[in-house]
Amino acid sequence: GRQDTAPAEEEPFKVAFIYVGSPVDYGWTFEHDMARKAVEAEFGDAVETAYVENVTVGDVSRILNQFAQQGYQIVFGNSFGYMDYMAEAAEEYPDIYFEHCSGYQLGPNKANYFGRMYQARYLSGIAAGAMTETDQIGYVAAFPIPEVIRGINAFTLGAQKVNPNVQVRVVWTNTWFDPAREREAAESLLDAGVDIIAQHQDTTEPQRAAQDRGAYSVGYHSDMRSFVGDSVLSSAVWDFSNYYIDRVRAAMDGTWESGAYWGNLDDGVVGLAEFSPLVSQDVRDIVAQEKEKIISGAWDVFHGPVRNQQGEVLVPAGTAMTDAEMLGMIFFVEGVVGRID
Amino acid sequence: MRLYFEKRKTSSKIVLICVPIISLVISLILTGFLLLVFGVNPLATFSAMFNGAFGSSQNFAETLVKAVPLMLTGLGVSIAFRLRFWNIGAEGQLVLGGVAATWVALFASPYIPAFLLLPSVLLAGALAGAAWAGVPALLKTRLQVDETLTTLMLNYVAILIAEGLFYGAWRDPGGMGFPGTARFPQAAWLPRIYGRVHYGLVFALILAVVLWFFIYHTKWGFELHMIGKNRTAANYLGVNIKRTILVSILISGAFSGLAGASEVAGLARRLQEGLIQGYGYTAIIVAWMAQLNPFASIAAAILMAALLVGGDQVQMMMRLPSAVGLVMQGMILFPLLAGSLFSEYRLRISRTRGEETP
Amino acid sequence: MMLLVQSIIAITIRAGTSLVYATIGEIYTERTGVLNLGLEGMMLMGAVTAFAVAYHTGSLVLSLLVAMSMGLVLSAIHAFLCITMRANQVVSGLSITLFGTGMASFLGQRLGPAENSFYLVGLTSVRFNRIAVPFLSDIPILGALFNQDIMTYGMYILIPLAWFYMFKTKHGLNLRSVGESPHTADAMGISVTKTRYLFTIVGGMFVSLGGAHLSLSYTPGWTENITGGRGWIVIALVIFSMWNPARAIYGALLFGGINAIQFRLQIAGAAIPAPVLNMFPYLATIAVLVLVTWLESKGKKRLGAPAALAVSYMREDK
Amino acid sequence: MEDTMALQNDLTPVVEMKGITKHFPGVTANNQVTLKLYPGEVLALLGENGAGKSSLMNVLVGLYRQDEGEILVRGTPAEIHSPKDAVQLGLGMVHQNFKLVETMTVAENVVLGLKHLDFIPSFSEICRRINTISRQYNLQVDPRAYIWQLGVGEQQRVEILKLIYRGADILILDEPTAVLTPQESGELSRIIAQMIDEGKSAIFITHKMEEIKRFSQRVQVLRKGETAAVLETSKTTPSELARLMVGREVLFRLEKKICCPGEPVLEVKNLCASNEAGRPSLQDLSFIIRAGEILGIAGVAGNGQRKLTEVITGLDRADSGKVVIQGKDMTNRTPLDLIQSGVSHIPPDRISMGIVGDMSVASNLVMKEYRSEPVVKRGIFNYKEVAKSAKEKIDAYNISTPSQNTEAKFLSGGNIQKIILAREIGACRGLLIASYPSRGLDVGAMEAVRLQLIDQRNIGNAVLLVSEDLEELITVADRIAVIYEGRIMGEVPAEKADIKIIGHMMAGASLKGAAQAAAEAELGEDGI
Ligand SMILES: Nc1ncnc2c1ncn2[C@@H]1O[C@H](COP(=O)(O)OP(=O)(O)OP(=O)(O)O)[C@@H](O)[C@H]1O
Ligand SMILES: Nc1ncnc2c1ncn2[C@@H]1O[C@H](COP(=O)(O)OP(=O)(O)OP(=O)(O)O)[C@@H](O)[C@H]1O
Ligand SMILES: [Mg+2]
Ligand SMILES: [Mg+2]
Repeated sequence: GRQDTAPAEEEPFKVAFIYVGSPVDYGWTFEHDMARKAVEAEFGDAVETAYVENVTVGDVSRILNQFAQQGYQIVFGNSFGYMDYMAEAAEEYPDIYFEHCSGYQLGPNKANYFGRMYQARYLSGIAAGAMTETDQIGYVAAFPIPEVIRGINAFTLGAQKVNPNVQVRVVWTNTWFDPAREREAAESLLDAGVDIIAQHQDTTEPQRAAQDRGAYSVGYHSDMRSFVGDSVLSSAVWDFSNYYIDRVRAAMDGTWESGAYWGNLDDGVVGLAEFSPLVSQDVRDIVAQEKEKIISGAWDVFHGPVRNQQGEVLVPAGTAMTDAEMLGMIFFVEGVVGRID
Repeated sequence: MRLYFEKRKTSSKIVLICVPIISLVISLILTGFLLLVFGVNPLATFSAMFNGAFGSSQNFAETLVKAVPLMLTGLGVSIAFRLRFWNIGAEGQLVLGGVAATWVALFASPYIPAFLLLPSVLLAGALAGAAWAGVPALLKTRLQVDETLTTLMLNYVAILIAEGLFYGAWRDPGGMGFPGTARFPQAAWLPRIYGRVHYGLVFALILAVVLWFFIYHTKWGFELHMIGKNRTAANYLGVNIKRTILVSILISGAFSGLAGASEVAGLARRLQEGLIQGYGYTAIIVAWMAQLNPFASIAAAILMAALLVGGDQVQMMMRLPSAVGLVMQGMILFPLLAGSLFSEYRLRISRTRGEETP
Repeated sequence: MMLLVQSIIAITIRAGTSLVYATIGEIYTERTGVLNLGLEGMMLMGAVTAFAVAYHTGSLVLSLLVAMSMGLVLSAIHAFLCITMRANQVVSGLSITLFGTGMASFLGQRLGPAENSFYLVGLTSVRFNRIAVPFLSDIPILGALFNQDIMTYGMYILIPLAWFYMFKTKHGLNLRSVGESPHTADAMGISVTKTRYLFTIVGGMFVSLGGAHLSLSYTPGWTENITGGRGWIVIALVIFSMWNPARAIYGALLFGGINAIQFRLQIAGAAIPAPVLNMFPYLATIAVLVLVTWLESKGKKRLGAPAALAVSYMREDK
Repeated sequence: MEDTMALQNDLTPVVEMKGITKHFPGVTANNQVTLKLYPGEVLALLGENGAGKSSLMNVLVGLYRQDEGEILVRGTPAEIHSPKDAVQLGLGMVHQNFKLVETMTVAENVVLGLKHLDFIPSFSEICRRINTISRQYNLQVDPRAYIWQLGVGEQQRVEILKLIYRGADILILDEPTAVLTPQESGELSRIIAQMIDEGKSAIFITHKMEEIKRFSQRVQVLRKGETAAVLETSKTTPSELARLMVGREVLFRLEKKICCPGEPVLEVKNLCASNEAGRPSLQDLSFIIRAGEILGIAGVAGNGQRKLTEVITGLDRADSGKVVIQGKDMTNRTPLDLIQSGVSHIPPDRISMGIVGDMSVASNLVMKEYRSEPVVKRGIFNYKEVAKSAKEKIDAYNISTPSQNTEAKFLSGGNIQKIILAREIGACRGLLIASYPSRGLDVGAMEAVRLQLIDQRNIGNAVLLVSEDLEELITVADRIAVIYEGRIMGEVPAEKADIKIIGHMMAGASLKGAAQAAAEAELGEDGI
């Protein structure tokens, strides 16, 4: 348990992170670690942070226990699989705050948070749709789960916004992290005639493969343009800094409250990285316009009409998908070429 | 003067105990130097490690949790290795055991009375592990197909099957589409003894005793020795080699399958990513450290688990990347490997003829 | 269609290059009777150091040399443990893999430039680029073989050379005898220890070269686990090639090619679920091995496994 | 003991080993052994199993390092650290257990490790040279054949070819005749004589008295690792040598009761079988053995003996024909079925088949009994019974071992053979098959083995004795059948057997033809 008696000025507030990947993956965990660093920068000596990387679900309980024993006061976990274990720990350690990314379970001292990445995906799709010359865009995707599918659909809708003929071709790699396979998948798509590569993976390899072949790409997770080059038109990026800083501050102040948080473009949890100079001003304008529309709350990506691959209208015009429907999305919208098995 | 190794005629108990201890000390010294090079305090690191693994009853319980699958797979692998059947497929057998257990727990449960559900779950796991090991065993005994390759390849296939299921067909309908199956019904949970330590530990201990008895006190064990040490002679002496190998490898696979079943039923209570952790490979190290002895396998599994668990503590306390844990595991094994020579040989010093002739 | 075939060939060869280097290295090691399961670790160390050197010096030659020296050091540890200390070769190899994997990942976080907080991840450096051979690369379909990087061209030369050295030269004869019957080799005046050390180390250097090809050409740059388990695949490929360097190419093509094909099948809309397609290379390897074993047993031929593989040798042992 | 030969006193020995001591854990293989080999002579080295003959020679060729003592080659001290050094000094050895790489061809084996071999050896050239040597010395081998395709006799020839090809001029032959037919060992003595004429010298290890006479000028006897005597061959007798070797008088003739055969125990009817390559190795082979008699099978190794015993014991399969044991058809049954029907088998290859070297002596002794009480009760071992049974056998067969728990591989060849004998005879219930049971054994051990076989006959078991040692067949067997290329060439009663006639049958002559040839050869031999 936590030592409530210790004077706050001397004892730093201890913040723990459990990462599913490595902070140097330049993908999902990297973004969380950037946010951790932002917390350190914000509070200086007043906080102390620690993380354990590459944590598989079987080890979560133990690591939570170890953190608890060492007096950590708030724990962030960045994988869906951690949910049950964080919930158990939350009951066992009522004095510690638990923040779980991407789940849905809640408790008095356990909150969850995530981001509406599909909004950023939609915007990045616009850039891709405008830039493709073959009207074929490739999408290297890890596993057919709703989170990935939602991204593909949003991206496709964005591309269609500016280019109604566009097709998005999907290849499943069945791995989150394997540079060579990701490259091979991207190359296969390029051979099939796509001229832009998008992805939902944990490395920058699809982007590099595209660049090697003189094709454009759209990044994900972090601003991949800084690693790969201007062939990356833009990237749909995460930024948890503000959320983490807010939550740590709340925990320190004692104003922390449980809740489910789904950050959006407005909060900056999701966003679009800077454009490559190759992207024309027209495109940037459209993106800006669409971003405004979403931020204003007047419209969101999955507002009707949304058609599936067979052309059936799943979301009639004038209605919107609920959050629950979006979270369970397992169909492709019209314009996606690929299968969900 | 000449230094040379000479084979021991009888094994010395003192040496058997001292060599690993001395090797371990050397390991710690070497690892310490490496840590100094990395710029961290070795003593603090070691104490963090030790504390993480054994520091409290809770920590020790967690070490045991990690050790259980290593015990079971280690025991299983040791059976195969006794026969010089290089089963490096414990990983796949474990994973498939978990898959089968999940199938029973989630999809066959309506047809099974509650009190029989848990036994069925565990049995299904063991059977699936056995079946998965049976394929290479059959290929080996019928067609002489190299088992190293087949067991290794089947690991990948098993993992892909499991992933295909928990990412796809078996995904929890109530799980917002995230990977992983639904939770098992409570009747399929493997009860826990202390903390998260589940009854898999008891199985491992009982099986170690049973296995020890079988290996050293039964006909089957005797034949295992004969086949493992001279196959031609065993054949000539009337041992049914193919059948013994097949049966033994099925049992070997069943141990790993049971490990998988008890992991899903005892810890996660659902099938998800965490089952795939490379236990099958660590099991080989465990079996070797134990010199294929069942009791020593239990101890070796705890030691390896302590290294894994302690490694996380080191990350936390010393702010080192998880890679350092791997490096330390390697560093600890090197001197142990080198030291293994001394249990069979002794270092002798003799004067050569060169010095004797005037 | 022709373009499709050509591109499949191109990517297959490229994907296969690192596998071929490592497979040939391991074949040499195993032919002398030493089993080295440390490939994954050695490939990773080769990949990370090759990239670090390329990044800091811009010299590809130097980076290959450094990568090879990593293979040298790790396989020398393995050789010392297995040959001199007669340790269990399987466990020694696993330890090398643990150590090498950890060390590579650690170095990847320490060898980078200060601007990138000493990380190597996310950087780009000089790399092997594809060089089209004039005329040859214009041949339809087979032209794909002649638009590759230097290491791949090196592979074309390496395969016949490695085969020739092993089966046609006196050193090849001697090294094979060491793996088949160390007692005989020793009695015939061949130093078992020296031969095993030499080819364990040389083999290790080739394995690391395979790793270097990943970070300098195939997936240029450093990412943790860049090998994605290729070290283990190589173990399988060695068996698959029946310890014959000339056959190393088949396994490499199978593994390199099947991914290329399965992704294209997905794109073409094949009605096979992706996980099943992904299992294909593994199942195909088993199937081919079963077939080859069966054929060889029909033909009463001896299989290629060195008789003394993973058995340590001591002269005065009975 | 030193310098028994005044004649050679002024000559420098080509090899001089001084005060060689070699310890192994638990045994001293050689203790202060001195040995001199003079140019142009053949020195026979004689001694019981485990006397330290092979160890001494292994020290000489650099395979073992002596703990004490020095070696001079051609008068200069030689540092022989490895076989390589030995090869350079012109030392060449044919080892007791052949040093051949099975998966390589004869030619490859012959040039293996040669220092002056071309970087890219031309095997057509090498084969030509091998063929030349083959003709010169009358050593027939196909240089392109793989070793695994060859019989033991042929492998022996390859070993000798190796020595000649590599130009060794100090030859060490460790029991080279153990696997040869009388004709072949005659050939060998001719080859050795030819090489000695060319100025080479040789050390020849054997257990056979008559070979010592035939091959050597001097003989050195080792006993328990020490030199018992160095004698001139012409001035000694077999019985003196035997006494020196064993330390007591030895019987050479075996007392044998008259044979009174009973019911047929083993009936082999029209047996056919083929080898790995599909060629016939047993052709329409038939014979009967009755209770209380010993049938000897004579023949050159590689003529189907191994196949025959393996088919009978279930280790191999027959293509057609029948094996009937005690009235029951046991064709192509499993080894276990045959064990259970009372068949015991002393295999030809004691180390790789007869024992499990890594298990204890006691375990090896009960490997036939562990399926039944009292050693095993309801599948569970009774270690007390194991120890008891083992102790009985160790005592009964006089097996010399440090303890029951010593791993069997540490015992000498003779004692390993005794373990097998003890186990197999203990389990014998009707038929005992013995393949080369005394091969490579010293006189004492050999006698013990033969007596045991006769004993089995006397108590009413049928014995099938496969041997190349005609002396043994004649003294032990009741009837002798000769096998050639998988066929029985003829059968003679032992008491009427003539070594020369059998020798010719072993080379493929029919009974009649052999008798003729033997008569002619008699004339020819007188001429030498
Ligand atoms: N089940 C058994 N029944 C009878 N004898 C046995 C049995 N198991 C082992 N032995 C014998 O007892 C001796 C000691 O057994 P032990 O298993 O310790 O030998 P070991 O060589 O150390 O075997 P391992 O290394 O495989 O454990 C061995 O030589 C063996 O022959
Ligand atoms: N490599 C070895 N390790 C342990 N002991 C050995 C070794 N070689 C020989 N010995 C032992 O040394 C002694 C002498 O053995 P050696 O082989 O020299 O006898 P030998 O006279 O050649 O007998 P044989 O006629 O059976 O061949 C034996 O007790 C044997 O067990
Ligand atoms: Mg032991
Ligand atoms: Mg000998």
